[in-house]
Amino acid sequence: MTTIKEPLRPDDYLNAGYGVKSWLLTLDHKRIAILYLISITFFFFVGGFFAVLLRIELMTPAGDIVTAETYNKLFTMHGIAMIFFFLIPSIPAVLGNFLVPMMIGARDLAFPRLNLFSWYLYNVGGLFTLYTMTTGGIDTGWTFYAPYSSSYTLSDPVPVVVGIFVLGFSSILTGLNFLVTIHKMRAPGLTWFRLPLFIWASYATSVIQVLGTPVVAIALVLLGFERLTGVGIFDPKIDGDPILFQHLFWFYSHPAVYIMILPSMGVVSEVVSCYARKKIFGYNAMAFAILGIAVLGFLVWGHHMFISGQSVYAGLVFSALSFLVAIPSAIKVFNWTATLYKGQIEFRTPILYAFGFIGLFTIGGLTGLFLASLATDVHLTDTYFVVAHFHYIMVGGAVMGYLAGIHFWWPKITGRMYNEAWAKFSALILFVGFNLTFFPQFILGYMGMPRRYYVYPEEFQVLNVMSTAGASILGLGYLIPMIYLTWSLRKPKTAGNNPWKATGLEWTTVSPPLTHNFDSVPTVTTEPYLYDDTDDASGSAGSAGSAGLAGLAGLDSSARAALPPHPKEVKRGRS
Amino acid sequence: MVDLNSGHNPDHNPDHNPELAHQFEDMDQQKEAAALGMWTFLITEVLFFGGLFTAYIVFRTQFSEAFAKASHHLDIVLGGINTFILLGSSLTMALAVHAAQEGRKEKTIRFLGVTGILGAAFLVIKGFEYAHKFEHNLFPGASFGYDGFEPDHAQLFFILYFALTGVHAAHMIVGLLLLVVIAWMTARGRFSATYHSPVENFGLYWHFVDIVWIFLYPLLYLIDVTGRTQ
Amino acid sequence: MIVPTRVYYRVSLALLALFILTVAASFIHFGDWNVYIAVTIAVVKATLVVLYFMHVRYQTRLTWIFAGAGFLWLLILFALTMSDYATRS
Amino acid sequence: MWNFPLLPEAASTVATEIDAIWWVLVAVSIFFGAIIVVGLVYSAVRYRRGSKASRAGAMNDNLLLELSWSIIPLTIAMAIYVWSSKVFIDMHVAPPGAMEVYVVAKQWMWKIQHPEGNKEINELHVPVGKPVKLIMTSQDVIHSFSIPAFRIKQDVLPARYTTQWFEATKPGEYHLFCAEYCGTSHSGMVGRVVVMEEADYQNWLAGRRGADMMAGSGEKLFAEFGCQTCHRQDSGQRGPALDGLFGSIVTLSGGDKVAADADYLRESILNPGAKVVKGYQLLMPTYRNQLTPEQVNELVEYVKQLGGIKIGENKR
Repeated sequence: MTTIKEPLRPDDYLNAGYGVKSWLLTLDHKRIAILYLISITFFFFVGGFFAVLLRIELMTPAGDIVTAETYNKLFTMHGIAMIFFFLIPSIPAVLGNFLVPMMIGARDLAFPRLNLFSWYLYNVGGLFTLYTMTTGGIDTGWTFYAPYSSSYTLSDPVPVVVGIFVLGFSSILTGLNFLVTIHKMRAPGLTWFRLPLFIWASYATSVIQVLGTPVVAIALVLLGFERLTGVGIFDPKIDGDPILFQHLFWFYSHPAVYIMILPSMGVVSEVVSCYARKKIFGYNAMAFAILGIAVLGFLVWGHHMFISGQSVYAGLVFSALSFLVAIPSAIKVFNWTATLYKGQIEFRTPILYAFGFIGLFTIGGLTGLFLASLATDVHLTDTYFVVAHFHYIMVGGAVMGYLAGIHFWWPKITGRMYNEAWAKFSALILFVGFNLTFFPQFILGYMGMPRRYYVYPEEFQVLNVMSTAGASILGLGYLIPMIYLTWSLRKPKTAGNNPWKATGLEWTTVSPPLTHNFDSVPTVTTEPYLYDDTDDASGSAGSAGSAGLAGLAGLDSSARAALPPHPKEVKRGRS
Repeated sequence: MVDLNSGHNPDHNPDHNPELAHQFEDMDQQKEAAALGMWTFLITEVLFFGGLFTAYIVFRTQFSEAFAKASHHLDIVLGGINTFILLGSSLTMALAVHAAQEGRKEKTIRFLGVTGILGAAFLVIKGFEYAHKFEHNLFPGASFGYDGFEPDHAQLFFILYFALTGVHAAHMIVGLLLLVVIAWMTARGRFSATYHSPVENFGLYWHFVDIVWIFLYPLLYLIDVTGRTQ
Repeated sequence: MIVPTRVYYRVSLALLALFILTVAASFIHFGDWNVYIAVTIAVVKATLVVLYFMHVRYQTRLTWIFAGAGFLWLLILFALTMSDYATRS
Repeated sequence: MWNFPLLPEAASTVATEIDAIWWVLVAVSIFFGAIIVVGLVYSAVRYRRGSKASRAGAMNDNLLLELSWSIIPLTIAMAIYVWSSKVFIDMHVAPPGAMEVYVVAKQWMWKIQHPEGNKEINELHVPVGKPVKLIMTSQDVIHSFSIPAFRIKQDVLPARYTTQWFEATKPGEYHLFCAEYCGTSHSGMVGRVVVMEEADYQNWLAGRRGADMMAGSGEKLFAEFGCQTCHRQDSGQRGPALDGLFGSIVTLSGGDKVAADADYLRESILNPGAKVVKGYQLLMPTYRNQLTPEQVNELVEYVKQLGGIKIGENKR
């Protein structure tokens, strides 16, 4: 690749201090993002370890390597580690923390101390959960359904409930910080419809975190007290209602899926537009689709409860609303495809992950229709079909998007470039391994294999062996990026300020960025994704690089400065 | 897209206000951000209590008669006094914020003090009510002994009573601790007519806790006053 | 802006009056209507506190939207949950 | 291991209806999935960096396109919604005259009671071609009664009764699963459903009949718990008489009228205060903790019989 030589800046944020204290007491959003990166990676491999054991156990129909009780604990801890401690904080707390202030031209988030505090809360919550994991675990399922979790389980869910309650505050504080920052701290001229879609996605995610998390928090408090006192409102013995727990739980936990997927959608929009060198197709529709998904996401939780004993009427309402989510999702997928059409597509690692995201999210979304539809849901719910569906969304979608983002912004975050060949190889491995793991599970589900089964009828074995084979490829695929990304840190910081020649304010500053992000506050005068090099670069990829950084990134101040600024552009965004 | 020549560098700004955090451009921006942050936090509080109120609606509509009869065991006089106290404390809190906006330190501390005393009085009365419930075995759990109408459903009422008022009281306690901190900061001269966001935002919190009680009193105590047999 | 203290005193008087009204109403038997009356009065009281003590009356549209969003989502939680309970056979 | 089917058996009337929706959804998914994949691959190959393909007329916006890929999926989704909901509602309304079978779930077994008195554990015998209604409750946590070959599944709740129905179309043996996670031996809470020809079923009923029909056991319980002290024609005003009650319309103390169906009978035993008959005081204590779910079922069958209903018949 062509590397543009910029002078290295000794005062980047990684050089702001070297001791442990300079990290643990940092108020810099970029350093906090790194702290989160370390924490969530740890929990990703904890959750992955449990997944490996689950898949090995499921290779044969009988119980082999663990007992039924241990198996139940493994899938519970796998779910808790992956959902609460990896997926929900993954993109918001790592990429969002790093990028939201930079993308809007701010020096930091609005509340840096709260930001650091939220990382500590995350770890306190994590310690409670690790304590339980290392002292026997719990077997309630990550959904904690009453009355099993409140009265019957022999394990003790209280420490985990406390851990997730504390973690919830961490999530709320991150969301609160982003909301205020995006509302109040945008650079002069950066109006709402000039925002990168990643910011829209972070904003919508924050809305969900702020509005949803408190409800699951109070549900878990009530559950914990019910466990401790032996009586509570979910207890059927006194005509309490276990279904009420499901309502309160899913009021958050369904929108939580959108906490995972929306930021990935934001990442994919950035990546697709950059490597297609084309403005995102239908920017306004994309922005409204993000908000639409966030709002509709709150109205559909009952589709987890079609056979729970919820009324038929409520089922009809929730089913109709669930189908509506398909519309903004369809808009997003079609618009990404349309963005690629007649672009100048360069196959770098991030867009390979983005392709993976689009394909797998499409499958995940379409299989969602089967579960939104009432009659088919009766057959498919609580089977492996559901397991496959949400792994397509959360792993095929959210994790692919997360990895796309990590690879896209890695040179910005670290100043280093990773090994492109290894990165492409691992993207391919992950795609193949993922599909081999989870596609057979759709068939298993339609065949009727219930989820959370330790032993199963033997006609399901062939598909389970395929799934386990895929999982071993997938597991390997996740180790490769760990190695080459870590390895890249040994190299000098020569990635350049804008190796992808991308638009966006974060690319206008040095790599790695300065502690205060920008030497001076940028002013924005145009809409995002102005990749206007499409004509002259159509000849050869090589000449695109030499077309000049300034023009590509919209830094050509002589051309842009001629435009008179809009009155709104003079002051920072305050709406 | 970007004009690197405009804007200014705050690190080299000679008239930099020491109260202005580095990430903000000016005091207005900082103040607006703090207020918006507080409102966002209050939204989460609304939904936190919202989960409990949902449970309340679900069970009250199912077991209305049991709830009505169980509510006879709450003391409407003590609850009423507490409502009065909290309304009063909201007034003094508003006056404390007013004094802070005018930059009047002593007056701010005085009104904060009255607010704190009223808040503490609320908690003391609440404590007497709780003690009474414990004495009469109305606390849910193994020792719950209720010989009235539909004891199971009455127990649901008391679970919700303790959950709602307990979470509310916890917010009062946090409020009192914050009040001490705010008063101490005021006394140390940290606030002025131009910078007093913490006082204003603490006021928002206090009023919110008051609003919760505005709903709790009629929904828990005044369910069935006419059905009480005095 | 600074709200004159007389506004606070007037709002307090209104709140006090509504408090007395809600207690008085509870002593009269309206059957099912008692609860609706009580909740309506409470909503009016809460609105007064939000508008005047919490200064929303004098704030930008953004504050209105934020304050409104919290209560809108509360209604979503109530309404969709009750869509189940109210229609169980 | 080489028993390797890829499609589940379809052995109930509703199974074919659900499979029809399933295949339409599969077709819709393949159609839209193919559009996306073809679009992605085509663009990625043809418009790769450096290709000579013309980029003339590249678009950043097209309202008509965007509307069409919003409205077309919406229309399809709504059509499927209406169709699927109709089937779902049918799945919730048992045909009149459906044969009733009681299911009591506990960790980790299924207990089945036939009104004729036959009891089974982890097995359910039913005749082919006859609608069967399951009346289900749990003694502990939430379970879910699932028969994949019939495409039916319904959570089974403690302290509540849920129902589902099916009509088997093929004699044979089918899996019965617990589908809602219920603790350590969740995956062991499985059994089989045996669908038999009507004559075989009658033989099975006769051959395995227990000592009493459910109504008979209920009659003994009725005496054992002293129900007759209040619920007899000659017991004065203490409790309403039960002869001919089932299927009639009852006026409650509040003036409301309700049908005295099985749900009403169960509720009156477990929660007597919920619906008090007009003209009576609430004197009856709850029998929630005195009776097992099986005993409640037997009492209900007995009271139904007092109403002149034939065994296993559901007059609604």
